[in-house]
Amino acid sequence: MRESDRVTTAGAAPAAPAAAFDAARVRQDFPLLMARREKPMVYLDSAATSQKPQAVLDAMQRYYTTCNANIHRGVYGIAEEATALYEDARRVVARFLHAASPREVVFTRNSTEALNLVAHAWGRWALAPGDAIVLTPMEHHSNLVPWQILATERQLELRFIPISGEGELQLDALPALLADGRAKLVSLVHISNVLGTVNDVAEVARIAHAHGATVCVDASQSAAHMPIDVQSLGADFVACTSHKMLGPTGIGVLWGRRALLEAMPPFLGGGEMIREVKLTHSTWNELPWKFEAGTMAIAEAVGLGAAVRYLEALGMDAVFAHDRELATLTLERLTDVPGLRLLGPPASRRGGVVAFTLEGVHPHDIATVLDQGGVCVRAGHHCAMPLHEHLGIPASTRASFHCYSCPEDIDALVAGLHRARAVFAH
Amino acid sequence: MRESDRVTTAGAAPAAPAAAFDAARVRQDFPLLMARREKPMVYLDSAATSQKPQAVLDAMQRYYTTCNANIHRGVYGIAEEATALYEDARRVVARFLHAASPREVVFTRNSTEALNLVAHAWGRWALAPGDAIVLTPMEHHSNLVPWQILATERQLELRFIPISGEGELQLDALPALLADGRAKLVSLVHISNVLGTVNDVAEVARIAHAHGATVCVDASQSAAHMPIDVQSLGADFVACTSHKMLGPTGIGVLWGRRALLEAMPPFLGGGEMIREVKLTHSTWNELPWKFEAGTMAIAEAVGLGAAVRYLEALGMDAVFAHDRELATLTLERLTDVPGLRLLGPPASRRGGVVAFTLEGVHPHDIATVLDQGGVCVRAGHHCAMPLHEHLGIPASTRASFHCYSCPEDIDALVAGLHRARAVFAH
Amino acid sequence: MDDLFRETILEHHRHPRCHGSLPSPDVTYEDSNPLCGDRVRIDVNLRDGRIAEVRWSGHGCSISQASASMLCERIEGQPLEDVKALTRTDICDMLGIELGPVRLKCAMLALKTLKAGVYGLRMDEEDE
Amino acid sequence: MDDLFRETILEHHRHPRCHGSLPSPDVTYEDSNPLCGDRVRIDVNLRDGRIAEVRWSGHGCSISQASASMLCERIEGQPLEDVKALTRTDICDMLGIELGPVRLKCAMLALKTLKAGVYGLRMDEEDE
Ligand SMILES: Cc1ncc(COP(=O)(O)O)c(C=O)c1O
Ligand SMILES: Cc1ncc(COP(=O)(O)O)c(C=O)c1O
Repeated sequence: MRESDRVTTAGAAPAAPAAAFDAARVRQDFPLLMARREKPMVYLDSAATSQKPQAVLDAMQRYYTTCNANIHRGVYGIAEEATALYEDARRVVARFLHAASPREVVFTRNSTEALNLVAHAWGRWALAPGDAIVLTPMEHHSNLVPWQILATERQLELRFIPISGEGELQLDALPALLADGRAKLVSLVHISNVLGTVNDVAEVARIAHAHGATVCVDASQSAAHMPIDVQSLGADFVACTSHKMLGPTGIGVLWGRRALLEAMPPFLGGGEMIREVKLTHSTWNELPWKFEAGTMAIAEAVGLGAAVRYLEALGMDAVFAHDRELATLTLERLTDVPGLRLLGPPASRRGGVVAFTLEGVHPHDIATVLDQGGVCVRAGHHCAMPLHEHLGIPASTRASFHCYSCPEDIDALVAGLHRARAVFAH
Repeated sequence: MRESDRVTTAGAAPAAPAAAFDAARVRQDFPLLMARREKPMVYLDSAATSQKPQAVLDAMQRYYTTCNANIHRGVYGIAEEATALYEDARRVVARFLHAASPREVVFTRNSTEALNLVAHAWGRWALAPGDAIVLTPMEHHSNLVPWQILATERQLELRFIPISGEGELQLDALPALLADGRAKLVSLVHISNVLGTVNDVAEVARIAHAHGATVCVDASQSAAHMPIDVQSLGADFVACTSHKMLGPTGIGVLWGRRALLEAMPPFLGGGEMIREVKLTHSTWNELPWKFEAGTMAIAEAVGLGAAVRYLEALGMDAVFAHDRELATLTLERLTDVPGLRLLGPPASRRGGVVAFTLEGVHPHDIATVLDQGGVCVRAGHHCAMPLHEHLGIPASTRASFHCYSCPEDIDALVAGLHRARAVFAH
Repeated sequence: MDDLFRETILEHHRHPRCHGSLPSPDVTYEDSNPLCGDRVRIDVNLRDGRIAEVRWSGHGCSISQASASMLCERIEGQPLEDVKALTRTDICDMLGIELGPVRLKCAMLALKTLKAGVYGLRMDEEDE
Repeated sequence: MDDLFRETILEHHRHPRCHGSLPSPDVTYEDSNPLCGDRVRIDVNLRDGRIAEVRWSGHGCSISQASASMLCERIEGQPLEDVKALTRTDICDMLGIELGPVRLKCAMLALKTLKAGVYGLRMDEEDE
């Protein structure tokens, strides 16, 4: 930092570093949020998908209008440009996740496909009947169903780390789950998309590795909202998904340790992932292309690269601090709403996700009343049915934030909840 | 057609109905082709990926700036809009392929994933050790490698329909390949991406079905260039890919017969594809969602829908006639180039793909010389190594067309080939 | 509020008709909406080609529950062929509201359950 | 034409140096570029920590073949540690042209094959 910068910054925000993050200004980069509408748009569903800054839309538009071409095999100008852009996006993502090398970054369709890739390619290769997989009851279906399918096919046992009433992992129970040496994998969510709980993945990885188990992390929520360092997390696989990271739909990321990715067989077969194809057998390409079959989501990779650059410019520490500030405010304000039950831990241990139930009003009805006031929240099981069963509720309502969310959004939420109670008062 | 229209049309193009197709005008819809450049852009690589009309880019931009939201579970306004747009795209694709119902249309990442889906979900369910799969030597790796992987895993035999010197299937040999009743699947390409051959899929399906075999068609090239009627093709599965159909990257389509799709187990596990999830087991959603795991390529589906509408407006008969006209012209013009060997059948039996070799000049070098004149062609094995081995060549150069290709593009190609000969003359 | 929460929907939601179960029903069928977890079970007794008695139970949003209540109230005593002919349009008319594709699934859950139970019928996409 | 087809590349392409094979080489290694099928085999005899003899064969575009020819001509007789130190930059300097990511793989095939054969070295992405 140059001296003059330091002076200016210090002068502008002497006591409150978080004030440097100006969500109202950030918001202006998001055309959907700024569009004129009959009623204002209060978007509180960023955990489902984030909105996209203009820079991301521009990057994709530029790709399509200047150098759209199939990659890796074209020797003409725009094909070289497209290849360079695609591989540059991989390098940007590698830097963002602190991967040891871009070769550890595999593009997939979304987190779900990334986790399925691990289950298919690593799981079918590394696990034998009688082995066990350790999960948690707060997993999104995407980190549950692939393991269930694999468990049925391969006669594996599924074990679950217990969670507390507040929805936090009880890690004292983990060593016992690993003690018999049959558990070869621990796969868990980093930030719960319902409870907002930030799991201590590094501690889980330490315990798991001490027992010889591999560690897979569903970072769908966390990579979009906080700094991720795959090295210090200590994980072996990390999955994340562009559309929650201010990027386009249609692309996700699997990071894996190079040695593991190299040892594993491929997942999908087709163009690009091969070295040499004969009529009846083939050999595989190098990393990461061994896992990228067919024409990949090229424009989407370019868009994801732009999204990651945008997030880096905001600063992931600042994004997370902003999320947590809004979560704190929301938890405070929601205690005023009669009959409201908050799910999950205190704000100091969660990300920008707040789910709750309201006595006598079904979550769908809450969401519908809120929608009538322009407030977008999610209602349902949020792809976490077992967690809801554990909590003893069929569904919940969830408000979630990103860098463009403002305190005014929470005012609108609270007003809407009072309205919902009034409509459904018996 | 109204009387006045008929008169006008008849007056304008009395003897040559194909003249109604004005590629120079179509071209104006494609911003990449119209962009001002130092040297003009002659894009002859549409078999690798097509360019995109403004209407497709606009549809995606509109999605992102007005109603971007996660689908199927959001009850608020923009989530309902996004869901409606996504499912509308499915209906448009179903109409385009003449599917019996939109429920038969599954969105995938690309053709490759669609074919892998069949190999994983249908193949692992329907095939037992000792069964056989019938393919052709002209398959793209994407319709070869998934079956090789499955064959190794399940001890299946791969059989190949022989091809003639001109690169056409010798269908008289097919009954013998099916005679022992062990062949449970015939999977073949509709239009070869190297030879341009249009295979008689309906006849293959007739023979295969008579022997009780299921039929899978790789329509990656054909769906983008000719009318496809899955009913009259008689296939059981059909795969195609958006980025060759004037649509975005990141999305493809698997069409399957409803009864088959219903009987098959799912492929990827995760959100969306489930009905009910318990900790250790789950039940599956209805078609087509059973096969769509995680957040799908929503914006890309919207873009594909717009691309299909654009193609429908051009008329697929007209697009195919235009392709074939250019192929005819190219074959004629290329006979003037000394040392040039054409691959594949006569124009009357092919689509808009022309591949060749030029004595003494490696295809990569041809493509590089052509690129210096602004002409984009593909050089290499075009993801069809076994076909090239069969033809006794390591690689070839390929020119391929779409609705925006013009005779002037072929002039530039021919001029470039003469230049390549001059540069590499010994 | 006016649109989705018409007084009649709220009324059925508060005071559901035909709610409960039948002791030994001729037909019983349960279904759920995989996307939101709404759930409806319908018990039916048939007599002389008519729906003699019908009771429903379940949980979910006001739309899914009011729709079950209105549907059951309407069909009790009706000839089977009339019930078989009910479509999406009838349900929307009954509720008196316009629904997007997501909420429509809530609205249609009861009819879908009824038809699957009574006729083993799968509704095709036009009806959903 | 000037850029990619410099006269020296065409010259090596037409009259490749060190082309062929060695009767019983100390090291022989073959690799291909999966994306385009270019293929190079390199035979090496080592003596006193030097590349005593080197011969190459293969097929592919002028860039991959000229690069093999230039590389072999340059390294014959050189100490192993100098060869080990060769990088992407050296290859580009040798060819005297700027390459995009796709053609770069053609250019690097010979060095990649050589290093894998002689040292069992995998090149990391910085060198490719
Ligand atoms: C005949 C054929 N099959 C399959 C594919 C694979 O398509 P995609 O890469 O979009 O999966 C292609 C195109 O690359 C093709 O031409
Ligand atoms: C915790 C968690 N895991 C996995 C997913 C699945 O992500 P995607 O649908 O993009 O595959 C999500 C989001 O839906 C999530 O919140």
